[in-house]
Amino acid sequence: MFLSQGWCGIAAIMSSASGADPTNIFAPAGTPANSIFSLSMLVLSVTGAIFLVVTGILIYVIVRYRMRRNSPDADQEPPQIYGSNQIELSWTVIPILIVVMLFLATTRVIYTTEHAAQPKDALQVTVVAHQFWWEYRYPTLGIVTANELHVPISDPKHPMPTYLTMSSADVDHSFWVPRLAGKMDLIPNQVNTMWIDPQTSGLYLGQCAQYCGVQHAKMLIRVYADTPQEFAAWVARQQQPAANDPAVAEGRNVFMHNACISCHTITGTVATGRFGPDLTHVGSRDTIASGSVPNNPANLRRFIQDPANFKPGALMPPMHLNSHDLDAVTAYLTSLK
Amino acid sequence: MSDVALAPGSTNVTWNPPARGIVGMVCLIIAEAAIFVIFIVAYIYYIGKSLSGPTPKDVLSLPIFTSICLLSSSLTVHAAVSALRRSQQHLCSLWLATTVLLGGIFLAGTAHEWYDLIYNHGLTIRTNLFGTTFYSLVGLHATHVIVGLILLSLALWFSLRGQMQHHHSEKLEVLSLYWHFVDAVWVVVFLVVYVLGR
Amino acid sequence: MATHIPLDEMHAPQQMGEETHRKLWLEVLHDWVTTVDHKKIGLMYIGYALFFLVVAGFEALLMRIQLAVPNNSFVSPEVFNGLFTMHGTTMVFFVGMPILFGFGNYLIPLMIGARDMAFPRLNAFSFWISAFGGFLLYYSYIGGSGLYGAGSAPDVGWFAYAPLTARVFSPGHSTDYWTLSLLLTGIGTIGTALNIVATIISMRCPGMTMSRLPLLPWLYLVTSGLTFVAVGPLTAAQIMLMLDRYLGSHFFDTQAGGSAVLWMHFFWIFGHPEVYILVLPAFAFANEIIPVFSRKAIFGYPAMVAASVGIGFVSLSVWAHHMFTVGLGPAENTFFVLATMAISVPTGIKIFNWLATLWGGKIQFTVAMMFAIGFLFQFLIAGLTGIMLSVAPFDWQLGNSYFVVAHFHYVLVGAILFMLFSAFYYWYPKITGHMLSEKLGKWHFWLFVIGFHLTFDFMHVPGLLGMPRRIYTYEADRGWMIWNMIISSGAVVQAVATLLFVYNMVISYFKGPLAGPDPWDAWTLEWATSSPPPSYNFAETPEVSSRRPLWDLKHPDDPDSDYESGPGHRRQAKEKSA
Amino acid sequence: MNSEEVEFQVSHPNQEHGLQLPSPTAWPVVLALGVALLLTGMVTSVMVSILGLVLAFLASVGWFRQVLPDEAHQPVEVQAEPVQVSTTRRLATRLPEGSTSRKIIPVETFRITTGIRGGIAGGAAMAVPAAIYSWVKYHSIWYAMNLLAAGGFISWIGASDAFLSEFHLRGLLAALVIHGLTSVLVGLLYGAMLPMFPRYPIVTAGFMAPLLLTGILHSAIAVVSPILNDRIDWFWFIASQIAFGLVCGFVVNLQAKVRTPQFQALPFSVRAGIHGDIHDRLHDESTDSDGEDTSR
Repeated sequence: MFLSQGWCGIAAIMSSASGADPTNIFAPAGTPANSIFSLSMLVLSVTGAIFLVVTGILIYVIVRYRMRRNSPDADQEPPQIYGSNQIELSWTVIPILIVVMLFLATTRVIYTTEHAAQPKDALQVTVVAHQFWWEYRYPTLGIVTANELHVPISDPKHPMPTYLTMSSADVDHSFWVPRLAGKMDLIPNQVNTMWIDPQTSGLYLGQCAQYCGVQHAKMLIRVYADTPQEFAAWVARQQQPAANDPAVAEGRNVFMHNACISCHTITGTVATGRFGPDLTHVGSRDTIASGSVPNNPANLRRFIQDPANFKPGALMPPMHLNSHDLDAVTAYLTSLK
Repeated sequence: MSDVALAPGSTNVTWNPPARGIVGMVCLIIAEAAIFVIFIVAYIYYIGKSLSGPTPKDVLSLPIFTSICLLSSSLTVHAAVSALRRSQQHLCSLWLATTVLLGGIFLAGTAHEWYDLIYNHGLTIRTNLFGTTFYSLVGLHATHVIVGLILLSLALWFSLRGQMQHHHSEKLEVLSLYWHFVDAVWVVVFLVVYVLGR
Repeated sequence: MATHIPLDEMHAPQQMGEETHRKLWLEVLHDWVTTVDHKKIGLMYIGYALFFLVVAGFEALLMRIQLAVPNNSFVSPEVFNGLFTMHGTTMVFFVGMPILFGFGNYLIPLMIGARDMAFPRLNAFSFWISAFGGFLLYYSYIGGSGLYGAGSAPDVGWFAYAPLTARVFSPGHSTDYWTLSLLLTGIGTIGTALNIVATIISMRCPGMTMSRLPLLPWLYLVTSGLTFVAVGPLTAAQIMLMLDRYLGSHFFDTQAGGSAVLWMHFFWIFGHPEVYILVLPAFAFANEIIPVFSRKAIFGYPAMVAASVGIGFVSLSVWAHHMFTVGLGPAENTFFVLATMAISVPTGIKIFNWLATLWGGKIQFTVAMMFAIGFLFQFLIAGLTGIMLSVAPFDWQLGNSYFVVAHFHYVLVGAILFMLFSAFYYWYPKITGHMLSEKLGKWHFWLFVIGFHLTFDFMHVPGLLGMPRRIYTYEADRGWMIWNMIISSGAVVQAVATLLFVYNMVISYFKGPLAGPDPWDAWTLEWATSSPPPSYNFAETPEVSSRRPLWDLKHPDDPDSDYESGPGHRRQAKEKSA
Repeated sequence: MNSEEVEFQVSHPNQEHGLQLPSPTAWPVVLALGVALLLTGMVTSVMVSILGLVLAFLASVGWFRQVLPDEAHQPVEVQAEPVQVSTTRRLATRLPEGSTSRKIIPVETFRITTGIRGGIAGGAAMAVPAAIYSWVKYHSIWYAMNLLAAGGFISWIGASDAFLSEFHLRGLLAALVIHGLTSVLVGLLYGAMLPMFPRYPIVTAGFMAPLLLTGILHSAIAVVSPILNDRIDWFWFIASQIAFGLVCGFVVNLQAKVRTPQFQALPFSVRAGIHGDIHDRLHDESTDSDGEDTSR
């Protein structure tokens, strides 16, 4: 029991790391996560060594010096020792030396991560956290999207990191995609920055890591690391104005004549609200409700009917649309590819 | 045999631990100081961060006279304690009365300042960050002055009735420690609010 | 059920003394309500803390049931958020602090040979105002919309980050309950801490210089000093929050230029020393219990005192290691990394000194000692995970994850609660006059160890797999389920073990063998009076000449005083040997 | 808030009519309730606050009248039943006291300054091979120093060899701090621990310890200081480590005269001072102890 400590657990996870666990901090896929990983291995081996030594001494002591009932001097007090300057000094100085070493290593990683020089062609993304969803704005590309962040992969030979400039519209949140980087808080009235550079394409998951209210648990993050071609295609699609398919004109009408427009934006229409996610290309996203359910007409319909179906406590109120209008709006939103 | 423990009645040890009243008051002062530090840090942190007026420069004037009154009351309360130590009850009453009077003048000065700020300058606790931090910090200090004045008035009352004896001088000293603390805090508050913050 | 036990226990000593005519129930109650006796107040603190321990433990169980499987809907998100807020707040303010102050109240005057605390009435006042604070917090379940929908229980987390606590984001009174009850206990806490410091400084019996003070009072001195330095900022921050919520000021109002980070600073200036406030008394118990059951004097007394004082001071400058992800900037982060790592040095000294105390001793494996050894082992691990978290980049990954939850529960349960159990087994005979059953105690120990390790060892893992804390549910595809299942099952085992402990306390009170004044053959003054001690503690004020006065009495031919510092004593020793 | 009670307890412990203890009082609990209700009113209704205020006021007056002008006490009967303090455990040999109170072993151990002196001497000695290496390889004695300093300067991570060969004041200061601190610490450690390894101090200090340290550093250096890792020459590194160990060990060894034959015969834990059970092993040798062994 005693020995089944975290160390064994850690070893177990690390061996099964790569595929199974999408948010494993020991399966880094970007530079910041990588440098944290190698630092953490140093820390783990230092603490592991200390653990083994001290536990070894503890076990030796309690076995060797246990009271033996049948020994001839069982009723005798052991010799009284009050202390020893030399040994106490030793176990003061050794920890100090270890601390100095760890401190130097830590300082270096702090500075190389927080003070990294920014390449000129780095992609800039502004992240605004809301209760309980993420707004991503690409100021240089003129794109606004929500909950699903697309970034290009970064080849170590031609680094193409993405710099996130982060703030919050309401309360504190925290952006955490464990395989890409450590977390960074998003705080109202304060601007923080961090950077990520995924090196293989794919989907990286994460979620809000600072308690932000009722729906904190469902404030999920999806980062899509695209190849340069995929990313260019995605950018081109997102830069299009909102689709205007006559087949769904009825749903469009319902949308524009309800309270939807006071919270949501669809470019090129009267909907210019800012409280909720931008819906210009909502149909192109894989998920809705900040990543908690797949984006298909059935889910979308249930969500519009009452967001509490998927996210109890979400700030969007139930819209009280009749069944026909629901279908129409769902069709309209699905068409916004 | 003198080193055997628990020996009753072996009174060759001189044993004078510090008086508990003094120790308790010092502890209380440390705790109160921690509270004040937080309010002062908040004040300094928010200097110049208000999004709208009025600013300290517009509305604050130096309360020199009332500050002198408050600071000199530290001397008078000290005089009261030493009078009681010498068993001069009447002198003690006189000094206590002076202290209460000086403290009262300070409090009246603060009240007048607040009245002026609220009604003539429209600065309330909700106006801006300056109002928020100013009223809370100065108000916290004024609350301590009020508590001190109540206790000093009680002491004065007992003193006038002749119930304050020589053996109460330690209690009065404990009270005077509190009053000295309130004065010392004012020095800091004065520097932060009226000098640094203006 | 379990909650009545402490009360029974508390009434008991009174009935013992009054064998001739049994007092009416109301009279007994009157005695307890009006008492200024440090022992009764200490027991009330302990009883009250045990009551809330059961309550908050129950809340933890509910949370673990909810988290056992992904996408569970056992409780609603609102209720879950209330549960973790109340669990944290209760455990820190209404279990941890009171139970430690309870032991302090009971033991310190006995250990320093005093009749009572320095300010007995203030002592009673401090207890009652803390107690009312706890009741006010739980009244929130009835206030607001009533029990249905969980009333208006606070749901902002125990560190209540601004601006989630602002009126805009937290309408109603839920946050007010939190603030007001913390203000009330804050007053009580400062009062008791002040009382303990004044008692230790001013009420020591003759001969007990600071260098002869037993380590328990010494550590309580540090912890109490830390208390009023740390609780002051908390009180100040609460006042500001009240001003914001009631008078519309803008301390933490980000819309008006206020700062959310300022609250974090203020809270953690309190919050981190608070951890040491809670853990130092656990060290204090270890410092008394480990030597007695090793049959040796504590190893390196001066180093232990220095390390404790050092921890006290350094702990005041480490608070922002809770804020590595806030964006303080590299220089600030570096400073707090260094300060935090520095604290591991005195902590290491303590662990090594305890090991050296065991070394060469004759270790008796009483239940108290088993819990103390469990404490040593678990505190070591808690310290090592603490070092991992102090490495800021590692913390960017681990912070606010379940790894952190596992780490601080390792401190709070693995170290502090284990040492508290140890203290119960050690001092229960003194308090009641009866021994606790060792057999039941061993069952309790092993069950609790198994439950503890099931829960908190495996709780590190989901943190490493990216599971943030304070989420009411989680996605099925993250690979967290198996770990959460194990964690939840361990929680049940712990609950069973705790019930066994409560049962042991009840049954032993009635059936346990009589303890006598000194069942452990111990060395500090509390064992020099009868069990339970009379209201006046000592008929005659004792006088001491070493750190272990009872050792000197038991071995007059070889007293400790010959071996402790002080020129006078050394001279005496030389004369004696000459 | 007076000291009467304290003086009373100390100077008159034995009273005919028992002892005086503070009398029970309800005012603290009433005051606490009053204050609690006062605040509770903020979340319930104003009437609760008013009730709380009244209670608090009454209780303050009541409390005040109890302690002023003099505190209320009540006598308590003393049950004269003296508590026996005794033990059945016998005494073991205690190690005799040395010249200072915490000295256990009857030998001279080091003084703290010894270790510091050794550390400084060793640190100076260590700089010599480092400078030679720099001169041989880069024709500049500053190279090794700057390399060490780069561990503390993040901006130097990509620095070139030419840059590292120049003299930089910042580099000198950083290297001095890092090198000085670690040298003194390791020196202290030598001072404390060499007496525990009395048999071959020079071998231990001069070769074993440096090799051990190099091994640890070798595995950790990539994370601690990548720039050092890229350029380090392990042969010269070990050379300078051994220079440190030999000089520091020598200096410490000069001053700590602990290697009496009797001391060398002691087991490690006794030499370290954490164990006192020398009786089993040394009972034939007269150790001049003042506590007699009662077990035989």
